[in-house]
Amino acid sequence: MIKQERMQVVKQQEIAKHIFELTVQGELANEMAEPGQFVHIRVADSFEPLLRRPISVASIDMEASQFTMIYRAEGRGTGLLSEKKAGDLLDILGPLGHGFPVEEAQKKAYLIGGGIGVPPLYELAKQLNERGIETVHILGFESKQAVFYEDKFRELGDTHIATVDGSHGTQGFVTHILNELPSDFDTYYSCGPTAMLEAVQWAYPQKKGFLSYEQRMGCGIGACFACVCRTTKSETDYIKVCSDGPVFPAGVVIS
Amino acid sequence: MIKQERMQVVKQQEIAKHIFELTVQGELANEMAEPGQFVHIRVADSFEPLLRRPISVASIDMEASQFTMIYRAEGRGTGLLSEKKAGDLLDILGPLGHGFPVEEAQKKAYLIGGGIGVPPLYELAKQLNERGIETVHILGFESKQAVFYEDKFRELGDTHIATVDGSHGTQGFVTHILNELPSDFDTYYSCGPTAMLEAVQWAYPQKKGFLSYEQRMGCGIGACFACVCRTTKSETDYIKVCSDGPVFPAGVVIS
Amino acid sequence: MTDLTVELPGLDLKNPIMPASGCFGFGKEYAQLYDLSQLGAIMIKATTVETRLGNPTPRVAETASGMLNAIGLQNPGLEKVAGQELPWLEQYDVPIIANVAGTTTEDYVEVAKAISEAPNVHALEINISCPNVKLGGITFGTDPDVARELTRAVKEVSSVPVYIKLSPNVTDIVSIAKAVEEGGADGITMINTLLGMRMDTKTGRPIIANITGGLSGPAIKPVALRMVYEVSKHTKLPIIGMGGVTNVDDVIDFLSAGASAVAVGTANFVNPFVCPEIIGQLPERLHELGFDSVKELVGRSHRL
Amino acid sequence: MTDLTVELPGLDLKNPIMPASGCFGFGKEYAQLYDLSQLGAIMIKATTVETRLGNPTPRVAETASGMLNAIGLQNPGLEKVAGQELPWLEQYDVPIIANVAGTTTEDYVEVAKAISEAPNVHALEINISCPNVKLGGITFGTDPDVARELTRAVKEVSSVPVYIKLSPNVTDIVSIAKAVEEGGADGITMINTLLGMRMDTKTGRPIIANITGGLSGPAIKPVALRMVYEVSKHTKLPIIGMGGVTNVDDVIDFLSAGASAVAVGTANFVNPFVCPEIIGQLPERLHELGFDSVKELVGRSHRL
Ligand SMILES: Cc1cc2nc3c(=O)[nH]c(=O)nc-3n(C[C@H](O)[C@H](O)[C@H](O)COP(=O)(O)OP(=O)(O)OC[C@H]3O[C@@H](n4cnc5c(N)ncnc54)[C@H](O)[C@@H]3O)c2cc1C
Ligand SMILES: Cc1cc2nc3c(=O)[nH]c(=O)nc-3n(C[C@H](O)[C@H](O)[C@H](O)COP(=O)(O)OP(=O)(O)OC[C@H]3O[C@@H](n4cnc5c(N)ncnc54)[C@H](O)[C@@H]3O)c2cc1C
Ligand SMILES: Cc1cc2nc3c(=O)[nH]c(=O)nc-3n(C[C@H](O)[C@H](O)[C@H](O)COP(=O)(O)O)c2cc1C
Ligand SMILES: Cc1cc2nc3c(=O)[nH]c(=O)nc-3n(C[C@H](O)[C@H](O)[C@H](O)COP(=O)(O)O)c2cc1C
Ligand code: FES
Ligand code: FES
Repeated sequence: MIKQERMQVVKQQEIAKHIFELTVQGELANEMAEPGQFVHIRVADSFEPLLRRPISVASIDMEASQFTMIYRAEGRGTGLLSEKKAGDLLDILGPLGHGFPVEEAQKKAYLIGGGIGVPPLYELAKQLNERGIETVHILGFESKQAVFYEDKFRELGDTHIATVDGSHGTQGFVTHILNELPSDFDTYYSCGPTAMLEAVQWAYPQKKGFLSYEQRMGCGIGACFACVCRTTKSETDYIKVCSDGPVFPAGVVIS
Repeated sequence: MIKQERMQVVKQQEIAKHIFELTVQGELANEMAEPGQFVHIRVADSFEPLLRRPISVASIDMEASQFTMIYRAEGRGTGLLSEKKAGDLLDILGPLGHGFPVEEAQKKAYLIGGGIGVPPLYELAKQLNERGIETVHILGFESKQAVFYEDKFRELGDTHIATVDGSHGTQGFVTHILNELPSDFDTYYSCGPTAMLEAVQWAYPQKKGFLSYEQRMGCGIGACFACVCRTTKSETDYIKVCSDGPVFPAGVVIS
Repeated sequence: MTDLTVELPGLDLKNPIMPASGCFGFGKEYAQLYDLSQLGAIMIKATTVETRLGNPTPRVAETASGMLNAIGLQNPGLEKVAGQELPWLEQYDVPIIANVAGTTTEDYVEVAKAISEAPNVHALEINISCPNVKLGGITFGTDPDVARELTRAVKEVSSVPVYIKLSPNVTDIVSIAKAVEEGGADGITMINTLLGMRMDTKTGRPIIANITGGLSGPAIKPVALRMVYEVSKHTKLPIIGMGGVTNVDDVIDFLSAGASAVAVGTANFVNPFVCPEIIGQLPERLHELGFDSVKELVGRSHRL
Repeated sequence: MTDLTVELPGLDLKNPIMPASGCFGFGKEYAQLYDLSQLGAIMIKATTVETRLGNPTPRVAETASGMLNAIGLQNPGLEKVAGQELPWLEQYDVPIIANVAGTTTEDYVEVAKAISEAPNVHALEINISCPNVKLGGITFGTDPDVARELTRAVKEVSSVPVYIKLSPNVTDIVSIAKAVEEGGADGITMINTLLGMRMDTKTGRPIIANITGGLSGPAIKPVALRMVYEVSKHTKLPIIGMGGVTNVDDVIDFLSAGASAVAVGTANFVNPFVCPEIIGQLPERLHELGFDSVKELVGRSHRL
């Protein structure tokens, strides 16, 4: 069920350049259903900034009623978010949207992420591994300084890193790595820039895939029609990233 | 000289109901010239609230480069101000305006204050006493819960308190106390609600008096013409509370 | 007991609070969060004759204490709204105000006629002020003569009272209000959004794909309040006021300025529980201010 | 080396940044804080024929990311401005843009003629958009014909180029812009404030003694940007843009939208050093964005 709660900040730290890891605690954490869902955060009590910010859930700790997010502090809202300290309260609405369907993977899954699209893949990897699925992680970043969670992913499975400037791992994009890897997986899951999602879809037209999309949002719950995408399923309708997504099966979204 | 500085909060505490005492440190403190001047505070880095808030200086500690303000947290701006903690930085513009002329008192002065008009009289009392002037303090508050600095004023001279509801000191207004006191002073200084300033002027038409006024402000430095009052000195001009005042000799302001 | 009820043409409201059109869809999403029967009314998303896909994305951009939107009247069309959305809403004890949009007078008339016959539609809100479509919308709301004639045409076919939604993007809002009064409007809703723009500073490109968008939220409250005050001074029509309402004091301000009821738009995105929260706080706030009923407060600023 | 200079009719500016009229008095107060010669220009407070006392207080009220003002054109009158304020400003190496206001065309003409002869006045800004006076002001700015004729009359007598300051409180700002272009204006400055209102929630009374006031500050930036974009698209006149500018990125946005220079109003009250700070940051910001001169940036949004 969707809840709005003033959750308590448990921990916040910068884990890569401008990349923050933020853990919060509260009842809302117990509502989390799927990896790939997101929450909508009000970063200040004032009207400026006004709108909530959508941030994906990167890992869930049901026992502690906590979850963790990873985000890049770039604009005004995420900048303010990065100033929150342990003990502060944070107005969070969630969990929102539909995440990655873990039950769709059979044996081996590719998890393909780019930049701040990487975080939701971590909880996904955890849950897939719990189900006995082998996960291979192909993660792309700008540069070495922007890389995070490499070790954590390694603990869960084979992990390949690409950086645009070549300062770490393979130089180039995740697709450069994908080209070198066997296609012996049954399902892929991907989150990252739209161009990356497109490339991944093109690379594996025959495979079952699930992609997580981004759009600028208003309400975050499906009421305002801000976050729509055209879809192959209908000429006369859109799908909403916030409530129909953010995760869609490959081939559904026209971007 | 007027400075704009991010001053450091040294201490903040609630000293009466909704009344906060806030001490800050920085170079700006060394620019303070007269009791009764004020500073213009930006309570948040965001645009909401947008405008600075004018607050009087209640006491100055040149040696420590500190000064103290006392204010009532009522609206949005002062509410946010009351959340600042030791160590926080606060954007302060000041010192602004013309304060109380201490050199005008000869031997004995009445300091007449109402509510949040009381604070600037404290630094005034200190400076007058340093000059060997006897000060008598007549201070009015809403109720017992709103009274502050009574002991501090007592240390400096005879102190009389009135409360509107009679829960402390004399019941009624400062004028009720004034009626009972001898008129053996040469100069009076007053700060408080306009109605009180009016009453005080009426009570002592023959005495030398100085009154501190309030107006809603924009710039705080004399440029925007927001804070004007009509004056007996000219039919074709206003005086500005922020830069010509806030302290004016009795008889100058038409309120 | 504080009396929150409000009687307006066609509308017997439990309380003066309703979500504004376009900020609440057709109610389904918010129904997951609270019981819609608590609301005074619901203004549903604009309905047009045909399905509308609306504008490309990005459709929203944040601004200082406000936001821009250019949804472009996306909606499933009259048939689906009348056949699915409205019947679904019948489970709640709440009057619906149907927001009607179109490109031509005929469009407005067709939607108004059909949708006003739905059992739970108690009033129409004619959107002559949408800034985000190329044809129709705002062009009907900026010329008094056009506004008057459209009002007449809609009034003729509607089986429920008709409220006209005014645009703030005009030199003289009172003249438009008077024109729709002459045209037979039963009430006015105001204001729609102010036309605005935001750039991506890095690229210099407008962020909204449609280039311009409608500005809403706290930033526009002063403009909305001024317009409600002026229109309530110069016409007799009841007003449902909106523009930047986020809390109970904003509601008091709009009622004081002359609105009989108040709609909440953008604030639903910031706090999805804002409407029931305000409704819950109203009795105490009225009491504090010395009022026993919402009605006593209406137009207070004019009587001072 | 980044080139900050801007050439406009009558104005050779060191940089595109200037304080907006009414937010900087006649410069004296800010001169205590920094050297005014740093500024691109100064737009001085509106000047009328006679001394004006302006409106009663309160004259300002805060709103979400904005403020209302109803100063009401208080100023010492033409004689004092020309005899004292302008000569005082001559010590600084900065062109002055004199803001001219009045109740009748004759008033405007009289002030324009006299003040344009002051040696440091390099341009006039004709205020046909003040929302805070009963007569004149905005009434000249809402009707294209009236605006055109006033522009003509002022052009005839002015010895320096004439910029017309437009009001945003109109249905169609492009038609006003075109009218003043026809009237012979050398440029446009925009926008003045949006008409707004704030209530004291407790009493229901408007806070501003004048009841309504002009809304300025970050809240109005989206409206200002949209209008600059539209006017620059449809006229050839150079524009000095303003409305909610508080930082260097706001300046970039206005230039992108089509302004040739930018004025800063309300932000001076929030940060009195805002103008020199922005001027200091401009070269680096331009460099980051890949531009060598301010001029390259002007109208960038239209070319994308
Ligand atoms: C479903 C979803 C999940 C996301 N998960 C993450 C995550 O886990 N980690 C992370 O770092 N980022 C994530 N993002 C992107 C994140 O929402 C934006 O980076 C953030 O909103 C930018 O806010 P800002 O205040 O820093 O930027 P500003 O530029 O100040 O934002 C201005 C406005 O634009 C919106 N906006 C700007 N960029 C984006 C964007 N890329 N996507 C959507 N809205 C945007 C903001 O929400 C805000 O309304 C996610 C986005 C979506 C839609
Ligand atoms: C020269 C001067 C000295 C002052 N010294 C003190 C002091 O020492 N202690 C103290 O408690 N108060 C003092 N005040 C009053 C104080 O400035 C206001 O209480 C404060 O600005 C209210 O801000 P707010 O955000 O709490 O209220 P809000 O109602 O949110 O304020 C909204 C706007 O109105 C203005 N405003 C509201 N009330 C007043 C007021 N009474 N005077 C001026 N502007 C107002 C605010 O500055 C702001 O711009 C002084 C005022 C002036 C002019
Ligand atoms: C995302 C969004 C969509 C809107 N859609 C409509 C609409 O379909 N019909 C309409 O009349 N007004 C529409 N509006 C305008 C609102 O109903 C309201 O008039 C305006 O937003 C001002 O109120 P607010 O400041 O409370 O949001 C929309 C506003 C927003 C923000
Ligand atoms: C206190 C105040 C006084 C103003 N006085 C004038 C004036 O005398 N003449 C004028 O043309 N504009 C005047 N303006 C309008 C500004 O010049 C400017 O157009 C407007 O405030 C928008 O810019 P901003 O948002 O940066 O303040 C005034 C604005 C304010 C806030
Ligand atoms: S953000 Fe409102 S519908 Fe998706
Ligand atoms: S506050 Fe601007 S002149 Fe006094």
